[in-house]
Amino acid sequence: MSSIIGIVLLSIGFIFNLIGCIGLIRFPDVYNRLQAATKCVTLGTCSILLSLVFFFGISEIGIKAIVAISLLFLSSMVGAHALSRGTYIFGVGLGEKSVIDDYKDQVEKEDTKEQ
Amino acid sequence: MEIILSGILIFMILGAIYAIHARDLLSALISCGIVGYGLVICFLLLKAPDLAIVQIVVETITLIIMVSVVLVSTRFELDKEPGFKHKSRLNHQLLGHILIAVFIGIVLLYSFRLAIMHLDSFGDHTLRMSEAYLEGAAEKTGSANLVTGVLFDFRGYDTFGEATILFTAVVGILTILRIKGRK
Amino acid sequence: MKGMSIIVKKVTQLVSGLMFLYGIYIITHGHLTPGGGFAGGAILAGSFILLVLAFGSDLLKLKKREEGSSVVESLAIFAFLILGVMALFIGTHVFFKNYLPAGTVGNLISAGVIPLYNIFVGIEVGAALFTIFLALAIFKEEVLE
Amino acid sequence: MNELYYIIFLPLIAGIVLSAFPERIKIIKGIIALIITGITFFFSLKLFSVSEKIINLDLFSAFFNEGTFLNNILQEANRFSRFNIDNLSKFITLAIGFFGLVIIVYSLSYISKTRQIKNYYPYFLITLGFSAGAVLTDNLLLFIIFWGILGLTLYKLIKGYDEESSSAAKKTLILIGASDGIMILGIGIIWKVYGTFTMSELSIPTTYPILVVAFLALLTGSFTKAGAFPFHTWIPDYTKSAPASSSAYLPASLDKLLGIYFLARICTDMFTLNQWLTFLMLLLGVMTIIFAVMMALIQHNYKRLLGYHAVSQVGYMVLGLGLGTPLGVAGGLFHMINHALYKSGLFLSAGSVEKRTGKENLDELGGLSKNMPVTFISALICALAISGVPPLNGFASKWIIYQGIIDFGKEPGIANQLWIIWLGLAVLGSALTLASFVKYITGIFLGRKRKELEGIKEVSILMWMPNAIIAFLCIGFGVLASTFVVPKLIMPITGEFAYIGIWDSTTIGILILVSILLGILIYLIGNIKNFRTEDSFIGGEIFREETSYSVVEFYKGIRDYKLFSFIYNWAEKKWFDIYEISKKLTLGFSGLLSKAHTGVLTFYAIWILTGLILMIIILTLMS
Amino acid sequence: MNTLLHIILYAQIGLCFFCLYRIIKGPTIPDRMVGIDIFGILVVGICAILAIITGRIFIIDIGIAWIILSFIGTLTLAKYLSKKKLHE
Amino acid sequence: MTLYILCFTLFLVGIYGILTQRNMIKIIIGLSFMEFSVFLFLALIGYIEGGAAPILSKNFESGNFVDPLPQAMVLTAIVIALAANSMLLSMAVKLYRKYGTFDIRKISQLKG
Amino acid sequence: MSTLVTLFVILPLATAFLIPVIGRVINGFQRTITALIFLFLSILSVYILINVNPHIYTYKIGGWEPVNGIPIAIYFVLDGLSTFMLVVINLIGAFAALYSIPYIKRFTAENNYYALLCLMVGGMNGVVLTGDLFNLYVFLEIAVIASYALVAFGVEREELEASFKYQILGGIASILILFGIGMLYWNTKSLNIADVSDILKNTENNKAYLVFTQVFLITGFGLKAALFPFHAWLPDAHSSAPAPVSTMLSGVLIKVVGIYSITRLFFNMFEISVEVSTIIIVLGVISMVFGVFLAVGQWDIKRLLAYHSNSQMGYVIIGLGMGMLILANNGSKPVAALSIFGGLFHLINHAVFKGLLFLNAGAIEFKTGTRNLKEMGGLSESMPLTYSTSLGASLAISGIPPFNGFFSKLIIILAAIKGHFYLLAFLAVLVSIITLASFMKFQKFSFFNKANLSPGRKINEVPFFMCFSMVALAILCLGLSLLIFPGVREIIIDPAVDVLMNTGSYFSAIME
Amino acid sequence: MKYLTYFVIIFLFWLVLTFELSTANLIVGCAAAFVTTLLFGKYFVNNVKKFYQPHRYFWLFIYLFIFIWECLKANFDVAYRVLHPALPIKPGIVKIKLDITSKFGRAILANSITMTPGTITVDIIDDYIYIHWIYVHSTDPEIYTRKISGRFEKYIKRIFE
Repeated sequence: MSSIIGIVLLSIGFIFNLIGCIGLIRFPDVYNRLQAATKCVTLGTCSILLSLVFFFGISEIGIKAIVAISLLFLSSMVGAHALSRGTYIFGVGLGEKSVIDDYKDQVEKEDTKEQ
Repeated sequence: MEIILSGILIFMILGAIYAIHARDLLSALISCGIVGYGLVICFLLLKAPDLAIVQIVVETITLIIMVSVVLVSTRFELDKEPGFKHKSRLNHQLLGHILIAVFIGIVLLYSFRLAIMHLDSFGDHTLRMSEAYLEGAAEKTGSANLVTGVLFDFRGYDTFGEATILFTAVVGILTILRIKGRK
Repeated sequence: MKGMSIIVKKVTQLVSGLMFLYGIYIITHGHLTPGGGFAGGAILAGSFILLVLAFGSDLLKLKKREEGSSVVESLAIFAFLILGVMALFIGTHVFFKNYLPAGTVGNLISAGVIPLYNIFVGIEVGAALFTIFLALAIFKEEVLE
Repeated sequence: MNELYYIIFLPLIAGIVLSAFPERIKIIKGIIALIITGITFFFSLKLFSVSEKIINLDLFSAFFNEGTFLNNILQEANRFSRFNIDNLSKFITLAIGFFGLVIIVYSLSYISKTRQIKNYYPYFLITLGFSAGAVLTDNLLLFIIFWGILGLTLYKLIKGYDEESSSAAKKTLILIGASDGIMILGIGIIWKVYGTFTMSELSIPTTYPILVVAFLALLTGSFTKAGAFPFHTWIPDYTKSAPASSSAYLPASLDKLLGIYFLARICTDMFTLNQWLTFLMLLLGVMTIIFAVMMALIQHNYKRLLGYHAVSQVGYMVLGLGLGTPLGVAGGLFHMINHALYKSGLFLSAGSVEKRTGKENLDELGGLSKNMPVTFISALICALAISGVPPLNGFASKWIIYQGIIDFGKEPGIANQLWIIWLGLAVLGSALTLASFVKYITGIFLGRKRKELEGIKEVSILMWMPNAIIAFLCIGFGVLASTFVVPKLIMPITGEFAYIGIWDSTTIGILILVSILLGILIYLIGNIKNFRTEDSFIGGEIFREETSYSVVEFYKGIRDYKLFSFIYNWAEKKWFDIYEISKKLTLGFSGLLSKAHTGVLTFYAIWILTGLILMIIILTLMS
Repeated sequence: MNTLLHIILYAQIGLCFFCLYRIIKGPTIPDRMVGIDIFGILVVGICAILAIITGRIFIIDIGIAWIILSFIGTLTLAKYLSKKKLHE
Repeated sequence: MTLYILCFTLFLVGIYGILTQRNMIKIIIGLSFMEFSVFLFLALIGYIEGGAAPILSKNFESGNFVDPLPQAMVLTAIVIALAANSMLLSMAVKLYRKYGTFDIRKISQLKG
Repeated sequence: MSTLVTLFVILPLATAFLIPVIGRVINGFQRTITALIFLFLSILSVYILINVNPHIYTYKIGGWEPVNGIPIAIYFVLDGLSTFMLVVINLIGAFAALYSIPYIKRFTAENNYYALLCLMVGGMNGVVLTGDLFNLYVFLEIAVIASYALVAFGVEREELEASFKYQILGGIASILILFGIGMLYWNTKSLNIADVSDILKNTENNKAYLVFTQVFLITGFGLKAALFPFHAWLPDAHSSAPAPVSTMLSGVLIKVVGIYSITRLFFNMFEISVEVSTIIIVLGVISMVFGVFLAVGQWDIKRLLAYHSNSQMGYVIIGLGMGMLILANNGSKPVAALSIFGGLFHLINHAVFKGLLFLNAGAIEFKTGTRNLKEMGGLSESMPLTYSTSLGASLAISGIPPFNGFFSKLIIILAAIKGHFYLLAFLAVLVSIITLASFMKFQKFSFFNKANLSPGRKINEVPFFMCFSMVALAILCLGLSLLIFPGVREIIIDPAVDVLMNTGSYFSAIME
Repeated sequence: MKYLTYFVIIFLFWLVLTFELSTANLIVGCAAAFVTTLLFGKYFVNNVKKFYQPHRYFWLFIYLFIFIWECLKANFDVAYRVLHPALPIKPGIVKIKLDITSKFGRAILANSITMTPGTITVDIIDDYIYIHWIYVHSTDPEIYTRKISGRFEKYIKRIFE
């Protein structure tokens, strides 16, 4: 039983990963791609990791999988944040489709302060 | 197994070729990182978890060091000269070098193919020296991880050398990165 | 070197210690699971690098740390050598002999001196990689000035 | 054999010990060196009482206990230390001892203060010891070691604090070292074929090409040492910049003795020459005579002039030894000792002049005959001797060589058929020698005295005495040639031989006349040219310095002949200098190669990988 | 079931090519960084699947190590981006 | 066989990088590709079809393991490569500071 | 004995590890301890050389006995060749360390310098002692990585550039070597040199496989030894390094990691084959000739010397290669022995005189501040000791008796002639002549000639320790001539020659 | 206090990692935790009293469920946008005022926002949090503040303040 749940979770995880990767290809600019990355791929991988718990039960490996999930969440979130912030400061603006940009003024203010 | 490994290898080769051709150093570093990570997958599939974990670590550390280096300098491959154009990169000399490289590659590949023709094919390895390491190694060394057993017990001297190399590199780097060489 | 944003800083506060512990885990279980001195040591270095990245040089006295870590490195590798040389005086009088009892395979405390080797290599590698990073970081600072 | 210790090792060890003392006690060192040289000379005389034999010398192993490390080493060394005392080596050893003694007496005064050569006396003694060793040894390896060290001492006996002399020193050692290297090849070939290094056991027919190569290799060594064409070019440079005593000691006497000694050894003892080799040697001999003397004619610097003559005279010896007949060999050897006598005399006189005046160019000197009478007389005698004026020794030996050539012409063979050419050119060389010595004597001792040369005094007794002794010996050797010198000194070496025309007065008379006439003729050619360029003398005009002609102009006329001027121009561009040619070639090739090292890493990587694949391809094809 | 796991494993490895595409194609550097970041996460998945297939416990250790290190790597890269103005 | 050939191709890509690139960092990257290929080559040699990773645990106490020796070698070699690469990189950064460029053709004072 | 062998590795490395710690606190510790340790090791190596029988001595690290006749431990192998190389390494190392005492005071980071020097020597000792392929690679890397850092020690433009090139090319070499070792392991499944040689001999080997492996190994080690097409890093690196380091690099490193490895592998591991020995000879000849031609045109002293190292390495390689070829052709054994003896003799001679020459160049640079020959002159007045020692070394390298270089060249030439390699003999003589020419140029422009330096500069002799090293090496230059005598030769070189001559004895001695 | 807390947390993490309760493991764990505390303790959060207030854990538990739910929603949202042939996106960066004062809380909030539908925290400057939004539903600050951060803010306040 648990292994069937495991397989299902695994497949779901894989599908999310696939969607994330497609998003990585399809989206027009960096920020949107980051969205795809942080959301889909992280969740997909988490579900794959979660399937481990079902395959092996709450054993050494299952606990480690849970630890891995929590670490993965933290790291991918912080990574996404750092990347997006860095990207903006780096000078890659929002894509053509974007409608609003509140951050621009702030960054420019920071710039003038530094100089 | 062979097919998927070949797939990863092709992945690595593509990444490597891109890394060499990238105009932006950071892109090159990133693709280099990709190649290294591809190597990790290979190691994982080849049942070498020790290698995989070390390779991850090393790749990341190398990436960090490389990025630190690029951080201090420039990220553009070549200097930005006034008349800098991308097309001018392919001059005769470069073309000559490429031709030489391709020629060397062909010869080496051919001779390599000749050389490995009669050796064991992939996955067909027999043991000789390692048999002694595998058989009763756990009893001899007490280590469950046979690679660690080999590394630290049978060949502990090697590992000592390896650690010494790292020490050497650190001393060397501290030496090189001095600001003033002479008093 | 400036630090990063507050989000990164806060998460680093949480995670860096865990990372260090994970490094220790990898090192001490080197003879049971993959990894060992080298990988674990690099993770130790990684945790320090993370701190430096997140907090920048304001919080951490980089120069002092560099000296400290290089000394630690020297001592660690010297200890490694001493462990190897000890074999010349203990037991069978052979260089790099595993002179401690092997113990039961699979236990944490087993495999003779291998865990000790692992620990020293781990310290050495961690200190070494951190030193390399710091050397470049300090160099960078000096260039920027 | 106690004599050998004193002859070879006493100077050697004394030299090494002396070199440890500081430079300040130079004069004491000189005196010690004098004493040691005297002892050596005494024992080399004593060597004559020893009968011909080959001995194995026990080298100092008695000083160490049996079985110790050093004892073992010396025991091994004793295997090599085979010495051959035959008449030739006895004779040469005596000559070496004599010249050492004479020149060191001269040096005591000459070197004392003015010249800054570090460790002159130690090197002098070492040279003495090694020369004697090289002459006496019977083992080719030991020989090449001694021989090579002599090149080193030659290098050390020249001062080197200016551009010219340091170049000269460099050139000298390079040429000598090169010849040593080539000799190793020859020795190697001999060892390969015969499996021995012992000279006295060898008797090699030059029938196979490889043996000819071996002979030529050894010949190169002896030619370079003696200074025969085409390896002569170091001698003029060396003599120009070295102190006169060094020049007199090494290139003029000891190197000649050694070179010709070795030439005699290989030509007579070790090899039997085929006719082509004979031809080659004769050709080289003649070329040496003519080319060097032609160069000597146009020199301004008197030391350089003497240097060229030192080369030119070698030609006669090569000629004599190349003949291979007893007469020829005797002539060669006799000429060798004569040459050493008069040439060292000339150098000593030149040194005296230089010491007093400090000038080195002929056109800055003149009229010293009254101020320095002894020097003048001895220089004159030596100059006449070198020009082959009877009854001086130069004539006697040249005469034997001429006879040898005539005698040689009676045999069939290629070289033999051309005897008249050899003879003619040898005589011409003699004439040209006379012509150039007219210039030397006139330039220094005769002619008008310059103002700044007033007040020049004769040199000290220590300096003129050796010079006088040598001049005296020149006369003695010439007069006593047929009665004493040749039979007592030369005959034992070559064996009995008969003069084909002993003191044949008509031949002698005609030959002497011809040579003197030719000399005067050439002298006149130079002078006529000069007279034309002279401003006409108007009565009452004060004679000025500028209008006086210089001896240098004597033979300017020769230069202006089309053919000669062409050759001289080439010679001045050093196209005939084997050293310069090889230098240019080497540096050209070197420049090409270093252009390939662009400093770009990519190219280096390409080289490496190209080397790699080349190796793969070659190995794959080979297997 | 084993076959299914293998198929998923291979497909997961195949996903890496998407990241490679982004890295090669990516018009800007941050694009490439996103690519490598996602690649890292994907490989954690690969580790997990391998752990299931082989039944070896330790492979998840590698996954955790990977998470930690790719975190550090991403931060470094991001830090590089924010330094851009100082070094054009 | 294909695998080995592909592995060697990676080696050749590294050579290609060294031969054609002017940038120091690129050359270092090329070098590291060559290193990767050698590591992979060694790991491929030691693989045994159907073998398990050479680590003993509950279900794998004995049986068919892959060869641990090449793995130990690669492990050592990786560290060596890391050391060498970090030396190279620090050298490159120092050179950049001295010459102001990464272009290897401009850094050619030593020639001849 | 057993403990003494390990000391060669333990002591230098332990010193290196301690120097960064203790040297920080106690000033002067680094200098003293390095010199003392090296002196001790050189005395020890000489003691071993003289007192130990020439039989091959093995030492199993970790005490692992062979299983089923297959060696599983890493072996220390102490045979004639290793002992000989140990003497060379530690002797030159000791003098370089002594020389460094005043020389390195000009630089900052003295601790790092001495640590790296110790590491280099320790690494080389390890290379020489080991009997295991992979261990050889590891210790080789220790030595070369330390040398990379040492080349760049005075962090100026040229040093860094040279070091970078050296590192890249050395990196390629390391990779090639590792690849070669991998190929060997693939076929033989063993790493022990003796074991590998046994398997290679007893199994049918594909020719293409052997070619590929051997070429990779030759290229790799040849790069470290700077044979000709692989030499390009050498002049840069050797000329830029501080003088004692140049001494170590040129005098020892290229020999140990290059020549020694090639010799060990191709004599004792692979079966001797005609093709490979021909290739080795050709490489030696090319490097001998081209190196000297490149050297003669140089105006930078150390660069001139560096190219000469290249050329002299050619002699060594020729000597060894001829021996190999003769052995492969089943030619006369005595000639092969003579040839190998010549090669090894020249090796130690070159270590001594080239080391001395680099020390001289360093002394000149120390006082005048320039390396350009055109800018100096007349130094023999002001630096008499430097002058006389350098004259001795110059004459030794150009093969003028009675210095040691003459005898080794003589033996190589004689062996070449005896073995029918007339062209080689001729080229050897030619190269010797051009060597002489270039050293005369060195002597002329530096020590003779007119003084060319600015008159305000007062130049005097270098400090005591520098003089001491130079004089000691100069004495060795003369003293090594004694090796020509069989009584001495039997002790010092003949064991090494025996190892190379009886290619099978290595295997049998280790496996039993 | 701070160090002790940290020690306990680290030790627990060790136990989770090793999942073994032998004496040796405990001793090693203690040592490891001790070393870690020694080295990293001073970088840990200062206000450790909050760790000993159990009600915060309760809110954390509830928050976790909400978070996971939002997370799933986010994923489906993004998946929808990815797979839709027309790519229905309308990206932009918006600025939201924060009520939370605790720095740690802010960080967690930012991370939570990163995981929720189509939003990524770009930066926190002063009291404002900048958010990249994949589909800007409305440009009115009121609405989007509620939509983005409103769901988490109250829980986070309860947990961290």
